[in-house]
Amino acid sequence: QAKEQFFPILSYRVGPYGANGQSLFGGMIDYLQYVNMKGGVNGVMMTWEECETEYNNAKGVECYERLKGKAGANSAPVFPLSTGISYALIDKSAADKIPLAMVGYGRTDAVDGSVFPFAFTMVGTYQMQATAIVKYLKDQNKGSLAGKKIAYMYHDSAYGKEPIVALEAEARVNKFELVQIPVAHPGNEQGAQWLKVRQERPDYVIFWGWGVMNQTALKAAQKVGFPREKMIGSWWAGSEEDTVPAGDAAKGYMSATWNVAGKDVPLVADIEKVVYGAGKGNLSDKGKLGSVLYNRGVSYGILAVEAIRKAQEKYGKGKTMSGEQIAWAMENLDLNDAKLKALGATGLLPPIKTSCEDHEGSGKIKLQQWDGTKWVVKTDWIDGNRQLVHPLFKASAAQFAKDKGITPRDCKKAM
Amino acid sequence: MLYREAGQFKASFAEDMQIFPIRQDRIAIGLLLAFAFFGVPLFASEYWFSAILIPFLIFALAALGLNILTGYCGQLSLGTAAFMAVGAYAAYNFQLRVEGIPILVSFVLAGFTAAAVGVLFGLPSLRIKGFYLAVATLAAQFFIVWVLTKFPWLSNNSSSGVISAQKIQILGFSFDTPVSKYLLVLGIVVVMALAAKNLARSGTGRAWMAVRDMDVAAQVIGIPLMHTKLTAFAVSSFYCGVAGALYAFCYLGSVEPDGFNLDLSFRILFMVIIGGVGTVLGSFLGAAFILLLPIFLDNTLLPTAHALGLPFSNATVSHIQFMVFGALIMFFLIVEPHGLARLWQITKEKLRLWPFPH
Amino acid sequence: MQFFFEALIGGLLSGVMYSLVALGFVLIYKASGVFNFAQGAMVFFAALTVVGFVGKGVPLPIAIVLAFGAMVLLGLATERFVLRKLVGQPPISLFMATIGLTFFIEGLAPMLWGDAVQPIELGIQDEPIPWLLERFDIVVSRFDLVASGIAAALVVVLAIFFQKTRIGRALRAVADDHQAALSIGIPLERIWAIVWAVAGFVALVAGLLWGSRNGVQFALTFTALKALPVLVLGGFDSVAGAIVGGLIIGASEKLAEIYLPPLMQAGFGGNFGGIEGWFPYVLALLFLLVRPEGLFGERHIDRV
Amino acid sequence: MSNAQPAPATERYLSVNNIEVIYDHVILVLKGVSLEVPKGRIVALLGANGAGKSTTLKAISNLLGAERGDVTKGSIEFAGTRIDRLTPAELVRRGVIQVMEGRHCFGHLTIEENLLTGAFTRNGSRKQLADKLDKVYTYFPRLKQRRTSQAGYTSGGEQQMCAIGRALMAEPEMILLDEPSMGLAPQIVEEIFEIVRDLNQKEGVSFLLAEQNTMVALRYAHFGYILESGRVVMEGDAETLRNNEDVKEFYLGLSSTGRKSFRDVKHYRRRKRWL
Amino acid sequence: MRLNELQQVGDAVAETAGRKIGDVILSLEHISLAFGGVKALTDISFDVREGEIRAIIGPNGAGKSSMLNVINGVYHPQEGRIVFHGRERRAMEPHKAARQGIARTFQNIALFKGMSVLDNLMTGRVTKMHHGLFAHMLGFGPGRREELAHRQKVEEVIDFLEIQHIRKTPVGRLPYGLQKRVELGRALAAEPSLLLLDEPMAGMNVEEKEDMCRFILDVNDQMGTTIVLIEHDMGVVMDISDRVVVLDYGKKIGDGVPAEVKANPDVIKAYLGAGH
Ligand SMILES: Nc1ncnc2c1ncn2[C@@H]1O[C@H](COP(=O)(O)OP(=O)(O)OP(=O)(O)O)[C@@H](O)[C@H]1O
Ligand SMILES: Nc1ncnc2c1ncn2[C@@H]1O[C@H](COP(=O)(O)OP(=O)(O)OP(=O)(O)O)[C@@H](O)[C@H]1O
Ligand SMILES: [Mg+2]
Ligand SMILES: [Mg+2]
Repeated sequence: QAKEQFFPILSYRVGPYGANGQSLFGGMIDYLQYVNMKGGVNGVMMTWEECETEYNNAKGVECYERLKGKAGANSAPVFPLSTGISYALIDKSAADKIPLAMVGYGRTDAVDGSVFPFAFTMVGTYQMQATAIVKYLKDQNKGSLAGKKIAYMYHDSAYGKEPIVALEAEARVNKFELVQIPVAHPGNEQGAQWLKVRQERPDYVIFWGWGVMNQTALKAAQKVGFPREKMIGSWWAGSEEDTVPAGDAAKGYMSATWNVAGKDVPLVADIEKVVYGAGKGNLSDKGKLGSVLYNRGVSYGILAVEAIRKAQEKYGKGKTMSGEQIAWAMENLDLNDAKLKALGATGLLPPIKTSCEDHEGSGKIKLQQWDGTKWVVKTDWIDGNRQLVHPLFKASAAQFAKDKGITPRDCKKAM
Repeated sequence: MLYREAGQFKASFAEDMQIFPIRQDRIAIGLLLAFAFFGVPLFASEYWFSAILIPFLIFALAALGLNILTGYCGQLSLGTAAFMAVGAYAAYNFQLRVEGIPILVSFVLAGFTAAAVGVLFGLPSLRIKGFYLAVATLAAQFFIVWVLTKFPWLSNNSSSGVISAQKIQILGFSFDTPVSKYLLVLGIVVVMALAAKNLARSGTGRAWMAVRDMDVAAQVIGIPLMHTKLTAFAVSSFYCGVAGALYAFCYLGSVEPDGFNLDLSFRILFMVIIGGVGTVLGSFLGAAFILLLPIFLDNTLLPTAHALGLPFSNATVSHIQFMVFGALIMFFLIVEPHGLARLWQITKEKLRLWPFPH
Repeated sequence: MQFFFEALIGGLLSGVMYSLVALGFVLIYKASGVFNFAQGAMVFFAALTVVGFVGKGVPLPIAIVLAFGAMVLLGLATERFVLRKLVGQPPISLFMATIGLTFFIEGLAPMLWGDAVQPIELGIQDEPIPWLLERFDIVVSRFDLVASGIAAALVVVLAIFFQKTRIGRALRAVADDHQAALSIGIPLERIWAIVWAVAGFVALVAGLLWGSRNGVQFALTFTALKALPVLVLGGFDSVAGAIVGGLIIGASEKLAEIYLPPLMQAGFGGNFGGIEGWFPYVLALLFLLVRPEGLFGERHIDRV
Repeated sequence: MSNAQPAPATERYLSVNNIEVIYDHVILVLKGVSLEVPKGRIVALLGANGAGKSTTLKAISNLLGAERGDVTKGSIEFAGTRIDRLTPAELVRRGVIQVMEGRHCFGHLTIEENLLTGAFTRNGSRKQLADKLDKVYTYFPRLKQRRTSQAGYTSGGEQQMCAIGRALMAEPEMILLDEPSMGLAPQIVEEIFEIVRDLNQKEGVSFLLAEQNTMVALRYAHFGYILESGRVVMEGDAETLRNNEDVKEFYLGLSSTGRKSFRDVKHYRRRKRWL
Repeated sequence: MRLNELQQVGDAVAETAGRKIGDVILSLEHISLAFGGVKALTDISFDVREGEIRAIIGPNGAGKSSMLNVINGVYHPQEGRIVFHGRERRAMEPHKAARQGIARTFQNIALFKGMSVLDNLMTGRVTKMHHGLFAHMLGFGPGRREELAHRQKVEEVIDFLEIQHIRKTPVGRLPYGLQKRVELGRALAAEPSLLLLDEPMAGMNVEEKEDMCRFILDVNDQMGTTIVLIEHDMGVVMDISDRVVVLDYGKKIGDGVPAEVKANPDVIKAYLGAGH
């Protein structure tokens, strides 16, 4: 009987974000399959089960509870891929001692591991991303944004509102004017917002959209003649799913990303060869291989599998790890360049080193541009403004601890 | 054979007007309650509590609320989720801002807050009817959710608008396990369901139904339309508000305004329609059906597909689920437009006549 | 001031896009008294079918014809398996059935054609008309103009159809009383099949235009939400209402989104944008308080 | 009194054979009803409230579906073919039309539009349509006055005329008339029955009419059936029925001494002999 | 007209004289009502005395139902005034009219279809019930006791109308005639002082009409309820009413005791037809 590590996968493949889900979860599952085909993690095989959440909080909770039952104590990290669901699961996962991996989304103050031992806002938070984008713009403008006007157009939900604090702080520091333009869910009509852009005539639009809001924005920008080169999207507004439907209107559009698109990453090429070669691929539309979201899914897989590997190093190779053990590993992950290279993932995602104080572990982004057919990476890794952002997390986490009556761990002892 | 009322004579009107006039029904309900309170905690798993039983009860309560408005009073509403949101946020704020307030009091106040908002949005019903009103209630749906996102004070200035429900403590006992939460919710729901049943068979309920069936005639026989409709809005929203508070405190633990979206409103409306418009029982049957059906499909479709060797991807299975769900709703409406409760009633009638067909 | 006009024009034009979807609702409502919630899903289905065929290498015009065929089939099936069995049921049952239908279509469409978000290229550029931009600094999109033209044409044709033709009259009769319509020999089945086919056609047009605007994808179903306030404001059963309602909603919504939040900000502080979600509904509600059957809707007859 | 000709022996025209109707799967309403309408005849279907008259008519015209009713037994034939599975529209095309109890006009359509929809199954020329409309208007001048009013706002009697007129527009051969006199002023009742007779004699239209106003019905009908609790309890030609003691007492309100005053109605009831 | 019929009419009138008919309780003065262009009522005046049975007759569309609607406030006349129990007003509000003791039945039955017969009758007592929401919620206590007390009253009505067997049946399932009776019951349950009946006997056979007449007469006799009645069956009108108003095209063309009205040439021309 081979040892197994069970992944509860809360996926969404139907509904408004179904198209995004196809790529994301396709990538993640393909990677798990790939690991298995390469012999697993020290012989431990990855197994998984999907549960459709439809991006709906209540269904997400139901899925979690159901799959949790199947996982028992030995659950691989859960990726609740929706800010709403991740919020709903924070308490539960802590109680169940199941690591909650919110990679590039979710409750941002969970960066503070002393209050959130089982929640991991890994790789990057929206705030770090926003400040990194500001930094990029600053570089574009010879180091100063003074007197510039930047519009922040966002999905009017938790997702879009998180970065506002950081952007407002940046605006004060860098003396640019910040114009906030919220877009009501789902954002399939943005006439007014772009008229507002016409009225304000900002130098840049930082764009925090999701789903249909993205293509609509690109089309609307074209309609009012706003240059797409001056529009910089978040990493959830920078995938093929967003640009392709906008057609020509997307050309020149920039976006942030923490993972790189394309099949030229050796790992992705290898997955195509190994997994799809054996006919075991998860994607029904192979064209999505190497897309931004697919590669993001692969990155999720890497993070999870590497955490398991790390846990095994400490708690016993070739064994099934418990949720708690994996949580420890996720808190002590060190994916440096060498490791990434060994995985064939150089350049796919930034190096990551997490700790109890810092579940984020990176906070770096690249900027990419849509050339009409594909995303082209434009920059090297750009760091967010940690000094500005991380204290915000600390304060917010402290507040949470107070509300919930949690006594924060002492991170010094957490090792 | 067992289900007969023959031989049960009613000697007084009081007996005839009992909440469950047939003895077998009374026994069945008693057993059911006993089972729910004492039996279920013995062998249900945590999954059952957190993912099925608790949401079932909460949704049933919300459906009951909507049923009061739509089923009994005939005012179609698509804004249920928003009233739940009001309840959730109100309960949170009462807990947050009033020192030492007992949680149950918070729930009741949350209900009242929702009722007040409900009355406000019920005012147009005095002039607007039918689908026009339904669309008008969408105004409530969108507006309330917007207000909750836009006034940070309501979510204690959380940058995201998300609130995390406080701990539940009653008389020093804290309800933090799924079982205890289940019992709390069950208790509240049972009390409120009984109250609803009482209301429905009282003068208030009759006034509602009269307005539903024919408002001009109702007015002519002396039922004041305004008062009647507004009480329906108030009571309905009260129920939804409490359901919303329970949703936040006993089910999800943390909620965001967007969670109370139109989809949720529709789900609850489904429960009412599929369960049976204008019946208390229907709210429960409907909630069970709408909640369990997708879970059931989830658990059966994929294994079935695999067992049959069909090359279905997960996505396809999800799509089929959508289709089956939609088809079943249509199917039920066709088979019995009056919902599961009516099916149940017909079954009972047949049972009573059994073995004769008519 | 110039900006105000730009906003106004933009609003009016996008309002026409709402009308287009609302029109589908009106058709079915007028013809059967059914509030067809599935209209949004039909828009999605139609557009997806077009893109699906295009993706299989079928030229666009043929794909459109094929998609129309598919819509007719869908209409026939709906009539055959759902509506026919619900004759004489209260409107709310029929309404719920169409919600069921919505789910069904939302599952069926991507199952047939995949979930990928795809563009439709109709060959009409959605860019500012240059000379307007240069001369007056006003942005008016050519695409919007074309869309309005199409919508206007549809409205005229449908209005004539309903008021002047035998079938149109029969349709209105059916909406009033199913059973009586049956009793005088109006074949409900056929009538409904026709209406659903026409509604399918309207959905197809709406799907093409909206799809080429925002890409063809699941979110097209949300267009229904934009159409509802238009519908109540204009009156459920008025073709003209759909267009006037669309114009009013479109224009006021844009203007409100631009001019209201600053006012609210001044009043309460904070950031109050994003009112588009509710504003049309509240506006429609206010209108209804004055005219409970919408601007052009037929008065509800209740006599004793 | 009756100036109807004696019925010649005609072929079987409309015949209902032993039908049973159940509503809502449980409520058995017709318990085996058989009746016949020979061609060119007026047949009255009499009976107390709830006897099942309307149900019988709806079973014939196949309108039960909309009320969740079902014909579970028996057969219905018209002009030699079974019609129990035909759609109402097909029946109308074949000439069988029902005027429903309770008027059922299309409230939002004008009176004239109501009438025009009646001609839906007959695609004649514009001229023919106008002629038919004229004919109906000569039968019901009141309708002509109200032709542009929405039917929902006309009085009960006007709606009744509208409903009958609407059926006439379909050029039927066989009309199932359900309570045509209900709510009509006495003068109009006479008028309507005169119209019925006219249509019958001049155009050979057959009628099956369910009527409470037995007095009038038996004056115009050739033949009658009496329905009680879903069963035919008595049948015979109009003359016979009119002279039956029970019919006299219960349906015509005549006692042995002639018509009794409604003021003097006794507080007891005699059992009907046929029960 | 047959001789013995005339005889009976005469008897009825004579009998009327012996009954206790009191003062005018309702008087309508110069009422005019129009809907857009349609004049439903033009300058109509008449009165109703306490304890009498007052019939309104007239051809279809004459404005009879509209008249009732004016009396209990469903329609508000453009001109004229209404004096009820000495209080003068321009128009009534329906639910206030109900509280002042006006109850009615409708031409097209307006029962609450989704409710049982019993519940329909109970709604008739709404104006007499005082407990509110919270008392009702409990299911015991004063709300319940009130409910029981009223149930008692309603059962009396049920017994009176002989509809015990259908007490729990949803009214939608009842045949037409019984629905009419239930509707009468709902009006009676309110113990009105003025009862408006809009064609209570339409669609009934003679036997049922006889029953209905008996109920109406009993209500009138035993409870002293004043009744305003619209009816097309001349036999009924002539037999049971004390005075008759005749409307035609919204105008009053006759008013008086039945025999008088019946002989009025205008009435014969407009309404009765030559056959009578
Ligand atoms: N839709 C229905 N559902 C249930 N029962 C019904 C329905 N329609 C009629 N019934 C029942 O069927 C029986 C016969 O009704 P039907 O309408 O045929 O009587 P009728 O002879 O026409 O009476 P009336 O003279 O009052 O019109 C009645 O007892 C009635 O309650
Ligand atoms: N709400 C309304 N809107 C428009 N017209 C109306 C309305 N109510 C009644 N009318 C019109 O007023 C006139 C009188 O109607 P009413 O119903 O009072 O007649 P009626 O005497 O009761 O006739 P019937 O004996 O046929 O019932 C009719 O011509 C009718 O069309
Ligand atoms: Mg009948
Ligand atoms: Mg009338």
